[in-house]
Amino acid sequence: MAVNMSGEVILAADRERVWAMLNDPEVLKVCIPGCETFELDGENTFQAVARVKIGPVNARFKGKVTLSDIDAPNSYKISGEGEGGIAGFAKGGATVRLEPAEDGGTRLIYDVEANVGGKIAQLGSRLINSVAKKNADTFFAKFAEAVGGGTVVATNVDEAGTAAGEGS
Amino acid sequence: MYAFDYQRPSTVNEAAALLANGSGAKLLAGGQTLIPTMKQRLASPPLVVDLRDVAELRGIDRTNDRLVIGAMTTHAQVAESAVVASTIPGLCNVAEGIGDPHVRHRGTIGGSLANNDPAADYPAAVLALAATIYTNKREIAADDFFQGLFTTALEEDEIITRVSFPIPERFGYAKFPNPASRYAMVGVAVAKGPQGVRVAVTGAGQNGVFRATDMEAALTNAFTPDALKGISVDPSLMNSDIHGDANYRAHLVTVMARRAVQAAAA
Amino acid sequence: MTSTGIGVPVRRREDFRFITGSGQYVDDISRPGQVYAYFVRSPHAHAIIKNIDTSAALNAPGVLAVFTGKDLAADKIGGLICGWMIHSKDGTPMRVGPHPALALEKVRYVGDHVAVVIAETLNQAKDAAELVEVDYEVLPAVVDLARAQDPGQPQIHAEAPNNTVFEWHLGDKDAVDAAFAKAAHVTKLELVNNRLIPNAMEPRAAIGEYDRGQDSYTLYTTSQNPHVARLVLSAFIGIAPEHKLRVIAPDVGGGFGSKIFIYAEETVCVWAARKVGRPVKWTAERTEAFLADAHGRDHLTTAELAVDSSGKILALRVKTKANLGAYLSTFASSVPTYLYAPLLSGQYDIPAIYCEVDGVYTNTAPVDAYRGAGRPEATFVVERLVEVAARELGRDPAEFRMQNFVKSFPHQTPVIMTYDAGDYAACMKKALELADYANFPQRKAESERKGLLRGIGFSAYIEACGIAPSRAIGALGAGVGLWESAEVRVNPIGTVEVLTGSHSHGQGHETTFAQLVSHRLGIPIDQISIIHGDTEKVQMGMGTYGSRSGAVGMSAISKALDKVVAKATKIAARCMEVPEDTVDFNDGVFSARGTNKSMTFGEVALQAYVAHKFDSSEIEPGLKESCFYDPTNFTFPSGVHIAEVEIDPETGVTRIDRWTAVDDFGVIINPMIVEGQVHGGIAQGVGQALLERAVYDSSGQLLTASFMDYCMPRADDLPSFNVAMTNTPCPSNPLGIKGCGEAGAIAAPAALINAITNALGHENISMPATPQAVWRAAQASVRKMAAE
Amino acid sequence: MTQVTMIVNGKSVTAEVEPRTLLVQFLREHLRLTGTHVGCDTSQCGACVVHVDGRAVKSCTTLAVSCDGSEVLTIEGLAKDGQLHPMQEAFREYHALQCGYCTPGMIMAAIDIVNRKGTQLDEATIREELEGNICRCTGYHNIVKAIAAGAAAMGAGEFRQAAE
Repeated sequence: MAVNMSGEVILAADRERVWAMLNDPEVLKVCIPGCETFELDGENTFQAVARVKIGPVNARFKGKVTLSDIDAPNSYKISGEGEGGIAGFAKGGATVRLEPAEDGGTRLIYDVEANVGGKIAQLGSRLINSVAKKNADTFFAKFAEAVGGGTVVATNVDEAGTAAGEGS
Repeated sequence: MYAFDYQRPSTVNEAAALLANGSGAKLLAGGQTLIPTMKQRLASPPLVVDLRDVAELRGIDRTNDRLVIGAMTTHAQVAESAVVASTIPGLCNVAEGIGDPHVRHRGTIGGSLANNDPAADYPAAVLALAATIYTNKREIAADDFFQGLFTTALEEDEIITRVSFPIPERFGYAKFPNPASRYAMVGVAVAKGPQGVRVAVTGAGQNGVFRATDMEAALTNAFTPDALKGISVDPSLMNSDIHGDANYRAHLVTVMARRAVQAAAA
Repeated sequence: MTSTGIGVPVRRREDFRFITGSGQYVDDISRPGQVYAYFVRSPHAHAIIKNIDTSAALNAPGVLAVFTGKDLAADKIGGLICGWMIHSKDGTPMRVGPHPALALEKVRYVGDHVAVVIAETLNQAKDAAELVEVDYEVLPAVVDLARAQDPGQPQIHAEAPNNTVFEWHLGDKDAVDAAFAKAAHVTKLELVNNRLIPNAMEPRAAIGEYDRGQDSYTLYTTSQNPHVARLVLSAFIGIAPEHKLRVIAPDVGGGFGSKIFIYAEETVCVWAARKVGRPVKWTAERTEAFLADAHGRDHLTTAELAVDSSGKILALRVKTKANLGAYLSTFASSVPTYLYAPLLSGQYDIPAIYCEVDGVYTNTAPVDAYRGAGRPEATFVVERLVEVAARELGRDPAEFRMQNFVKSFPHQTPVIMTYDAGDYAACMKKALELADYANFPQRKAESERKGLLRGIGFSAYIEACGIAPSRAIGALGAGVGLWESAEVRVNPIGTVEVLTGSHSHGQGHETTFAQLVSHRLGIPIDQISIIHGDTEKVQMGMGTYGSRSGAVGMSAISKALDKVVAKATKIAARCMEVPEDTVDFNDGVFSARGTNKSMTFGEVALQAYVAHKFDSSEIEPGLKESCFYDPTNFTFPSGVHIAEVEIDPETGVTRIDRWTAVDDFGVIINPMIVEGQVHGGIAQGVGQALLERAVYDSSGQLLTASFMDYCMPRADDLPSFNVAMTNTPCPSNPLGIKGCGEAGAIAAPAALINAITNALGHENISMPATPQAVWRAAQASVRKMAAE
Repeated sequence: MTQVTMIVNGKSVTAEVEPRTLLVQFLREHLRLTGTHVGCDTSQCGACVVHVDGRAVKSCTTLAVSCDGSEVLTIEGLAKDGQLHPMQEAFREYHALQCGYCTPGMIMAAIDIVNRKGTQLDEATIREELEGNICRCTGYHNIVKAIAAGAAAMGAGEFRQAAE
């Protein structure tokens, strides 16, 4: 099931520092909800393991994260795909842009397009938008904390695209 | 299902001991969500701790101005309880609307609250009624207990023992069920009591149960359905899925709130 | 007539075992030494299989084998087939991609079969299935039917460019264009016939077994037509020749079409039984049923109706895209073509009709026949158009229909069918009366006082069932004949066993078929048994679907009974020493006219077997007759359903207040069972109109893969139904029977949507009319009302 | 493996089972009581309904080990001494079943409704109380009538062999 999200965060650090942290596997590991490992695996690629807990559901996703379209310190695209075994899979990407903000801070603007499939889509579609938003909020809250403060300005979930049988 | 070990302790302390040390054990408190999840292999606890024999988790009592319900009390027991009917009759209706008769014979109030499904009925009632959740370690106010989607204040080895409700002047719950699952697509609980007027909404929000403060203010002025005219929740904070989008859910919150007030007045 | 004969609401004989928990469904059967199959399914809608590594799974505890498509191919096991050839407008045959039981190079829908793990226990099979490592290269998926044929879309099968299986048409385009050119009024609608998932309550299941000593196979399977399964598995898939393959369909828990088809799972189980040397059992979990049972409906249609200034319908033009899913299922191609367009004349005298249908591949589960199969889709088109046309013309919808009804029979439509008999106005008048149509305005006003919207809607449907004759359908592309067989075995003491090729999975054949025998032979029903569902007992049969068992299956029994009575009459004459033409047979007694001689049926049966009293060079001993009955025409049940709804505009919730159904099924064997069929059909039609829909997301993930999200009709979604009948006997079969199994599902959706749109005051609503959809539409109505 | 003892249809049974064994698997596979069916994985359809200690539950959502010491009644235990339970009779009399697959769960649920709501049941109550049982064949029309009649027959007392 496709999820599209976009949002903005104002961070209390300058663009260079934010950029550096966006490229730091240790920082990313701390910020990604449920992340257990996040290790450099090659140029701009990482191996990651994350545990996803949604109520009684408890699944472990293993996969690869890649940074691309790198335009330091302005923007990159972070993409990943993970296999959750019986639970299914998740894949997606986010373009992240940094702009200078007032008081020496940085405005982080992101656009996420994610897809989940397998059992979690088949059985949990009612929760997917909410979980995606919660994970995004958690990530940026932690990231803001890591860079020394910040505020989430907006997180918007677009209506998920459904094709066959759609109607309302 | 994956294989697991099974224990059936008879006291809360024994149960807590089994949960300790990050064992990954899961409590079985009716199992109406846990077992289907395990059947799908989406959960694989190494140990299941069945609370059915823990006598201290049972019972429904009225003490002074409070109604106290043991954590392992089933939805059916609440629905049929003369004590509940004579103190917070609307709570019988909440319990009677959960799942279906067979589910109500197994599912429990403690299990429901610990799971905190964003579409479950009890969280709205407990939050609106400003109940207190007692655990083996402490007591937690409803406002502190619910922390978003499937998240609660409970620690890993913490067990809900009972729920204590201040007896309100009025309480009502109105639910718009998802036509397929019969979970709440929108459920609104409205209470007027010692803590003032409180309105709690389940099923609709992106992050689980929440209080509708604008509605509370309006109902504090006048506890009538009409007081809610023109008051709505922000659609951008509502969930959307194939059954209903955020705008529809936001609209239903107002409709169900009006009906909950009506039910409370009845 | 006996108390258990034709027309009596005899209580069902099969019920005892079901109400005591003694039924034997496939999953209730355990074969000695049986092991369990679990299928590894694709989580992707469209992907290349780069590699499958089964080594870890093979080493897991309890695992006997792990098979992939390559193993089937190595054994020369063929793919699954589609048994109806459709030709496109340009004369070319439909373009069909291969359908291996286990995927070879590619997977094409979520749930597609990639590998099978066979282990000692089901849990072990599931554990090991998680260890099968499949390396997929994920491809973009085609999910949106409206755009699937566009240039540049991903190609699902190389054999079918632009994902187009066929571009078929029926009717006279020029005549239709000419009629539209002179029409006084044209009504045009864009219609979605929503995709449904059949969900018989018993999930599909199979046990394959191989007997090394006899070199023969047995397959227990949830089938509506075990002989067709055997034929396909033998002749096309190549499991074993028919005499070495026994197919048993024991008690089957509902089918609704979904158990007609020959699927991957039973194919693999029966094949694997020999490979592993043990019986192999598979039972679908409900989510597997959602993913991999054939779905139903899923049409996008543009339809136009031309009407002259007097209100006479001149012509109908229809353009439909039909989603066939990722592979062609067993009868997929016939459903949106010959089971659809020939029904577009409805109950109306329409001089010209033209219909175009594109059959389209998408990366979704295969789509095939589901209760009604093409006829609900056709009825929805016709009955929505007619209703809306009446409203646009300011005509009463009932009266507009009656003006245009076919009034004389036989009636040749412009789309193949020759309607043989009916009295459509009689049905309509009876329905109007039962529905208390005259007082609808008062009820509407009463609802409005409560702030509720009330609406009433009609559906005057026709269906064609007992699909036939074989020669004619062969000319239309069918790969099989659609006759039915019966064998009547009379035992020496006069009890009777009837072997039928029909299959009962809820229809009550063990009762109704026995009623026919009881009626004809004048013996009590408890002396009759009906045997079906086993290819070793019944020689050949075509099974049960398309409301054919009464009209075709019972006609075969009737013809066989004619032969039994004829022979028994001869024997009775010899025994009583009277001329044959003086012997009458009534109520189970042979009597010689003008004498006091008589013999009971049982006495004659005994004489047939002892063979002492006749010359066996003239009359063979024994009493057993059979018949293969091929009908001479379809039967045309028809009826009028009237739905009345009340809508809460605040929430969009639709409550069905009344449902009136008046159906003409010709001669009725058991009214209780017929009414039950109508009830069930209506419920499924209501499900389609209000509740049910399969939803795939844009990447081809099925979002409605459990009862948590796929909304099945429940008791509190439905009212009690007011069901009545009219009876014009069918002239084309010996019993005068029409079919009744699908009528409700055919009639209901249009009636309900017509009622809802009537309540809302505009036509802009599609199926399912969920509360959200109705609320949105009601908001528009409320605004409009406020403005007026 | 865990030992479990329960009384099923009046007879005491003891078995060693894996904790993950569901009650329905225990009934169907260990005891060969195949009248209780499985129709879904998500606890909606009710084909698996049995009574545990006098209450209807979904045996597909109940662990066998959780029923240790309990009394279980299944469809096979309803008829006594060859005499059908009045609810079974009513289902046959009112043609409340077609394919029969949901029927055992439906009958067990029906008796549970009577146990809770009494023998005089109106249509609205019956429809509401059937929320946890899905039938795909009958459209519920005759099931509703059968339950009303079966309830009344239970009330008439002639066959008042309590379900439990």
